[in-house]
Amino acid sequence: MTARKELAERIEGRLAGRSGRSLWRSLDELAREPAVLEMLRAEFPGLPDLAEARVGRRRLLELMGASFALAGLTGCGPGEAAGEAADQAIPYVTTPPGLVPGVARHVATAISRGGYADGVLVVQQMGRPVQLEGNPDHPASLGALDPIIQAGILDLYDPDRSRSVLKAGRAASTNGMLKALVDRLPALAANGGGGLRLLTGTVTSPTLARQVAALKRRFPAMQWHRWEADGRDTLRAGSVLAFGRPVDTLLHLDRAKTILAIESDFLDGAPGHLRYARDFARRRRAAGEGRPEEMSRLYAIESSPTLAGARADHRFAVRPNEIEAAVRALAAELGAGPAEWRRNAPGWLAAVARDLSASRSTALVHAGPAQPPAVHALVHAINDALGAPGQTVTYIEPVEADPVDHGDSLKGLVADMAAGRVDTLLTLGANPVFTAPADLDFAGALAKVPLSVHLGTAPDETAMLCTWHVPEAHELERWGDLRAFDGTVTIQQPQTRPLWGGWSPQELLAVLDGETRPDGHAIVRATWMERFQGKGDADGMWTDALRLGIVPDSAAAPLSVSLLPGLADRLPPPPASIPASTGGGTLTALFRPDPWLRDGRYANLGWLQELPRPFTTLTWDNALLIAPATAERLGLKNEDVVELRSAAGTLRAPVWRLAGHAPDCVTLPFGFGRRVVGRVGRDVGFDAFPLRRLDQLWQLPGVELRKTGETHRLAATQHHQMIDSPDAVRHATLDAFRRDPGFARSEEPEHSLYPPYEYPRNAWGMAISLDACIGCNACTAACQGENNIAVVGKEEVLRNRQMHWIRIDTWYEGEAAAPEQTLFQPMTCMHCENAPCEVVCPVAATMHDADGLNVMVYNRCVGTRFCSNNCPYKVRRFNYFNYAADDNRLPMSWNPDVSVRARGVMEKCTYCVQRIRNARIAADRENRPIRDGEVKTACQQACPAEAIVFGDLNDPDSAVSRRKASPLDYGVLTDLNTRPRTTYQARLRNPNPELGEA
Amino acid sequence: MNASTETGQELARVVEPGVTALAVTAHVSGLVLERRTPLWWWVGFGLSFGLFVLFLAAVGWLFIRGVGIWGIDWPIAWGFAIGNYVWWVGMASGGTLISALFFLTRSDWRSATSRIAETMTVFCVACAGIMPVIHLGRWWYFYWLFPYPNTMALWPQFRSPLHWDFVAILVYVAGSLLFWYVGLLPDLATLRDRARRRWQRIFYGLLALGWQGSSQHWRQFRMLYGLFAALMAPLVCSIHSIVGLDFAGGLTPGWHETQFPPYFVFGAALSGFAVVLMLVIPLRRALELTGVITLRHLDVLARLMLTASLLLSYCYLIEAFMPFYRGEEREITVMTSLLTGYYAPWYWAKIVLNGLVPQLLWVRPLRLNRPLLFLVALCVVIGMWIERYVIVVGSLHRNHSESSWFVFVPTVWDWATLAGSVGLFLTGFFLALRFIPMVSMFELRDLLHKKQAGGG
Amino acid sequence: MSVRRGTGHSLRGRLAAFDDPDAMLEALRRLRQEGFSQLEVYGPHAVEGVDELLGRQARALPLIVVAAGGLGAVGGFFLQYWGMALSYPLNIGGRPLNSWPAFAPSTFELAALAILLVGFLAFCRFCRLPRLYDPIFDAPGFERASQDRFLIWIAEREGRDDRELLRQLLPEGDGVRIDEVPA
Amino acid sequence: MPGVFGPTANILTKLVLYTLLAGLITLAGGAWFFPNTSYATRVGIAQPQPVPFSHEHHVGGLGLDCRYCHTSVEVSATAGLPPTHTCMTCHSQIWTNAELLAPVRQSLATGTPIRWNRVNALPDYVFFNHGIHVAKGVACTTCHGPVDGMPLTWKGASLRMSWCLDCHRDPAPNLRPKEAVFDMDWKPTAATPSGEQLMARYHIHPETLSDCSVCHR
Repeated sequence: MTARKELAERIEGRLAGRSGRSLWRSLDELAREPAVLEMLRAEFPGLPDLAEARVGRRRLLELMGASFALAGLTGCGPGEAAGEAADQAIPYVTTPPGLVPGVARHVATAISRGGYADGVLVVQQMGRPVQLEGNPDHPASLGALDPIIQAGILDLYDPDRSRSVLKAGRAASTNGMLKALVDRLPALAANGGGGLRLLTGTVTSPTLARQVAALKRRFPAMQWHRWEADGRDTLRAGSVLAFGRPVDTLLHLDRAKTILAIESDFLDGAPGHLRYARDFARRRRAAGEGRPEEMSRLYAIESSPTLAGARADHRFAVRPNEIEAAVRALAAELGAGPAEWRRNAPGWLAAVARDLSASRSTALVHAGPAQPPAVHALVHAINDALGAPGQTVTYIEPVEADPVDHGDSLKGLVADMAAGRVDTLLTLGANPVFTAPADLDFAGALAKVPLSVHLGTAPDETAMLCTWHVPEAHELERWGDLRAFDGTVTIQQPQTRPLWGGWSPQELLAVLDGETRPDGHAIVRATWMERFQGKGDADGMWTDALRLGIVPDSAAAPLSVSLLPGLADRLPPPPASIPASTGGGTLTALFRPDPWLRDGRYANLGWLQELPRPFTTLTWDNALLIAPATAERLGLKNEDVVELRSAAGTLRAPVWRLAGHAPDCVTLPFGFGRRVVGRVGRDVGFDAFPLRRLDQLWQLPGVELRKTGETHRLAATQHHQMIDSPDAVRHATLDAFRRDPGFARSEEPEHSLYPPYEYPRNAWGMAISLDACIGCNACTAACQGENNIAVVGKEEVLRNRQMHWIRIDTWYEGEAAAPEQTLFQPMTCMHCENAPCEVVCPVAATMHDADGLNVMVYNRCVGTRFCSNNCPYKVRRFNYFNYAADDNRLPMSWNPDVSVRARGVMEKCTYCVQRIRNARIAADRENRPIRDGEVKTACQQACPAEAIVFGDLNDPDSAVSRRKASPLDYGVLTDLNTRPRTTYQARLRNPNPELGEA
Repeated sequence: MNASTETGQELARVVEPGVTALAVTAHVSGLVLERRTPLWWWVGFGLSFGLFVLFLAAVGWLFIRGVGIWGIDWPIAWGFAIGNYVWWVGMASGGTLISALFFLTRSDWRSATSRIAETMTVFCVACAGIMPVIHLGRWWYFYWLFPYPNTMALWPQFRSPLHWDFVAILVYVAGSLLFWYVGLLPDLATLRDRARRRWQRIFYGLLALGWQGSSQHWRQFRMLYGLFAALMAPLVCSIHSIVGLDFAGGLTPGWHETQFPPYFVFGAALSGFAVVLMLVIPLRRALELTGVITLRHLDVLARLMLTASLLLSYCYLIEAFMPFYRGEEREITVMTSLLTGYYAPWYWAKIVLNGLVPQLLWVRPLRLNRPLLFLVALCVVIGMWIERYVIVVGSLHRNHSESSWFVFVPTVWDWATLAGSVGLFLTGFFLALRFIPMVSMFELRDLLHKKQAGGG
Repeated sequence: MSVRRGTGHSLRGRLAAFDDPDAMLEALRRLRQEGFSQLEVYGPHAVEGVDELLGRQARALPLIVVAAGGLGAVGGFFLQYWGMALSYPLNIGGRPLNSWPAFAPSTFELAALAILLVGFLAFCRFCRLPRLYDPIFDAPGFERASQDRFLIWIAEREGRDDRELLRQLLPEGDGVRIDEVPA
Repeated sequence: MPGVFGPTANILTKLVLYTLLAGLITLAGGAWFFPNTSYATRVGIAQPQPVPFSHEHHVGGLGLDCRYCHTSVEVSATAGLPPTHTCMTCHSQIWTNAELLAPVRQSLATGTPIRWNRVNALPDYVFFNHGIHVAKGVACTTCHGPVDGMPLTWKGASLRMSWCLDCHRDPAPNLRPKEAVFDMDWKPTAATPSGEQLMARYHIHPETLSDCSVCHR
């Protein structure tokens, strides 16, 4: 596609610094020139001293205390774990108030995902953030976190972040940028801001909205455009179709008995998905906890597999265009649409409809953002017919500020830019050059804008092509405010001084108001003082809001909306079964965001790149996902590189056969193939955006695949999946469970030659409920953050050397085309009481402690790897290279409570022993036992579904003991007499008898 | 018929007629003292040394980068290093068995071959000893396996089969060295006394420690040698049993086998005899030892190899049969994947090379056909390496946890280490050829004397 | 002064050389009958019967070796027991602190090690090795003792001149010659 | 033909053998004793400091409490080094222009911290917690030695694993009543409870204290 190629060339042109290699190289070299260095120093007091020597982790802690400037962004990880010689101790000059060296502090704030807030607690060590935990008081997180938010800490310390203002891709001075903007103001004022445009992603920030409103008063003609590549336009449009006005829909899965998920993302990605996951999981666990009648039933219709689909009791993999037909038919069945829609309805539909209507007002239907507005409108109609509103769904005013259709909005902007009607463009956070639909050729239009300023945390494609790039302060470095899926507001407070200076969007906007040194704190505070006025003690409310991490009762009020009549006529005509082949091909391409990189903005985060994708377990790559049957037909194997041809253009991509994918369509995950990105995200995967068109954002019909004969190695972390229920994963239907509650139990060899050890104090144990687990990988990410687990890179993953301590094993039941069910099993160290690994270690580097933990002493390990061989669960990980040192992250970003492992050392899950020990110390200081729930492992804390429970087995009332009392409780491979401390609760399915044991 | 009776007599002779004590002494010590270093030695040594340099390179890079340069992965955390170790230590057994076991059985054919065999053992053990050390992720801490008082107040974990192994290999190194050296003393004295060049007289004089051959010396010598032989025979069995326990001690399906100790002893014996044959066949010509290393020796060694192969084949049968007999699901998985899966070619190669090829040796003419015999021995040596490779890797790649099943793909560094270790062995052996008498002269003198006494 | 067994040559004597071990044995027998007590035999290999004639045995070595083995075994086991059960008792995979079956292999190996080392040292002690110099080495033709000759050394008896007697006992010629050994 | 070696050879051999033996013994002995030499442990060797701060003067002389400077010792893993500010609380009043204190004043002025040379360093893989030790009646001087007698601070103990274990296995002898933890010259009297009593009072269970996970994570 010429426009793209041209764009690529232009970016390359900009990148072609003195080194001609990459932006970073050129910047570093620039930075070494004294003159530039001086200039940059003047600009950024925080700029690292490039001569700083390498510093170890613990030393860094003290250095950190001194000041960030001293921290020395030495870009190198810790070396051999031995302490450095001739080391120094560096105290503060004046201790910051409330800071106790060596004691962690938790500070509440929020991090945005697609514009929506997730409440977090930032763990602070020596005045620097070291970790993110969910804020239990926040409605959207309830203490859990998804991998993306957790990676925020890595994002903060990303050494590839934008460090200075860029002019045309070269380091420049902030003053220059300010001057350029300010000089423009008079002209803008003259024509009422005619040429002034603002481009952002989804914005929920009340402050930002207030500022824009103010600006609009000053520059009436200015316009505010929005573009979110994986946005929720379709839902908005759907609600407009149904109700004549945009509304947001909140789901109440805790009240839902029968659920229909139409390629729904309520478990993976929808605003509030963490909350939804918890509510959903609670009802799924009900049966195991003795309340079988409460167990919900989930149907799923989808083309591209979703986590919801994986958890469905009945999952129907259908072609994309069949979905709308099915939904129409369902609407008809439930009297929410004309009878003729019922024609050529799939066989199972009637049963589903009956089941739904049977559980009126506890039924719930939800569709994902990839579905056309019509489907969403119909979903509203169906929910209405089922009496869901007020029961299982509530409608609220859209949380997004001033909601518009992003597509139209962007289209309008590009049109004006191309027509030269735009002279000043401020892009806040967004990266349209990479994410905008290809047919718009945003880059081309951008070239016609005389003054374009881009604000971003990292220099990206847009930054390169704008006249100015301004480094954006990370959300943990700045003041701001955000709203959650339900409207609850969180005021973001900075957790540290900006590492490299950096501006917040609010501050940059203020510049248009003539302020040259705006103060983010003042701006945000102004908003809230204004709102708190008249509600009493404004300052008190402000501080409360900061402390709690939410503005009390700021959630949006339920909205009563009613369906407009005649929906059937207003609906756009359903897509022809197979559109008159536009590209000659008969396949349909589905555009879906990569679960971790989303629209590509997280491409430089090693944790996310290496975190296995659900189902495929792929890392460091995206692949063209295709149903095994279809692949068979086309003669495609995994890792075959195919050329995909369509009217929208062609692209090359490696193939991955995905069980449960609908036939005759392929999924193209976008977010990969970034051009301008840091060291981690460079040259990873293929870019699917070039095929994405404004009118075909989510699916592209008429696609054909041509085998190129080449192959591209894909780094998956699990190589054997399809298997008929390995003994490790146990499951049954609800009825089977009723008949034989103990079906999962396996008899353990009671006799042992050895006298048993006593664990009088605590006996730590873990229970993992397969019934709750939704396979979201939050635990894996949390563990990686908490335990300093290094990222190893694609080459090493190809050798199967990934380091994750807890992995999600994925199993399919049934045949590949339409697996009857997908089973997820988090696997980690079982802390066997008769641990096979310990006996074979020749140096006693791994043994049991008094609480029955299987302890791994890294500094004693010589690396015989016998323990790994002898571990039946294969949960031990080995540092084949000095991964920690090679990891591209700042020393200060490691967790100081955990040793960073050296080369040649074995490591594994420790039940977060550092947390246990800290709790033990706290308890001992007060001469009391550790309370139940006082120790939470990182994985348990992050799990939105409460699948993981950890605690003391000696205490019969502890949560974990109660879990293990469930009849579903079983241990894996107990026939080896390993006596694992971690046990599982079997998965139950609740199929509809009418549809049989599907 | 004439010919066959002749071979019959030939096969009865451990020493060709007309060979005298002085002649043997003169010839053997001449090889070391007077003879100009022959071309074949220079060529052989050059090649071996080249390989040895490769070994240094491979290990050097390993020390710089870490064991990640090998193909080992997860779950297959053990690879070539361990396979090589078992292979080398197995071949080492050959020397000890021949010179210790058959000393106890008073087999007269042992005398001429024992020296070659023991020398082989010494250098094989050296190669074997290095492998477990470089196998470690942090090799520079290998001394933590020694039980010595330290500031950490820590001890090794004596329960670990690996630690048994560590102790065993340690003792075996000491044992084979001492056994070899003690056996050398009288011959070193002979060299000392026959040497003409000053450095030779001093060199061998020092090594001989002042051996006089007095009745007192001989008496103590024979006593000690007897005791050592009586110790080395069980010792060599114990070390291979322990190597077997390295695997049997683990609960990986395919390793957890009660039969492994004898299994590994038989395997060791097989490769041991094979490698002795591979050395003896060329050497008896190259060193003109046909007079004392006769067809009888080759025949005996060949038959020993056949016997060992039969014993091992029996173990193979049991190994394949047991899982199905027990009906233990996971073991069946491993076995079937070995029989038909990714590693099937290796598995069958081991069956053919170690089990079937040696069966040729049932036929006497084939036994006496030196080139063929050499080839058979070569097959066995290769086959035994493959066996260890299959045991180490094949079992791990079908472990208890299906989700972690993966395969092992060796890297160039794996192969370099293997080839290099062969270089290390040959370099040492060639040096020994040059400076050590390759036949036990005093034993032959003894033998010849007895033969005369016995009117042979 | 007396003869130190196996080596002693601090006193004068004579050295009779034989090509054939049997002749040597014969001569030795005669010497014994004539009451020669201070005798020593050198040869390129051990000859049956010599020890009997000289009335010597190697009893000590086996006893020492067995003792060493015993001590090695006991010490070896105690070392393991000490480390695992007494010095730093750790719960290793729920195994008993005193996992004696697991200590057995190393115990055996350590016993073997003790035997090897002690055995070798004891051997050196009895043979008084290393002993690079000994006057006997200077005896003419002694180098043949390590190749093909068998020598009998006859100590000179105090105040007696055995030259005649020896000439009768060991007639020179046919592989027999007698040399004076310098003190 | 005469023998290879002369009579001296035997003496030389003996000499060589005995030297080897002696060497071996010295080596072993050295390996045994060296780790406990103050050269290896640095115990008792005063560290030079940018500012020659004297505990002898401040603690022994003026009788400052440890916690005046090491504020977080009771609640945190680290005892905490005093910020420049702490020094200046007094030294803005007294010795205001002493040459010795120039670095301190400069530090406050420029906001660049003082870089002290570390006296007690633990490797990164050892996680020590001051708070719990103080809470259980382990006195400062038990590990840091008679600090009130140190003109320049030195290491009070080897801080070796074996040294830690000695106390973790048998804490009783090293315990004193909490109240006396910061007391520099505390002597047990007839009234002071025995170590065993203190262990009971503070719920100290030695059997759990030699777990590896107590210090290594």
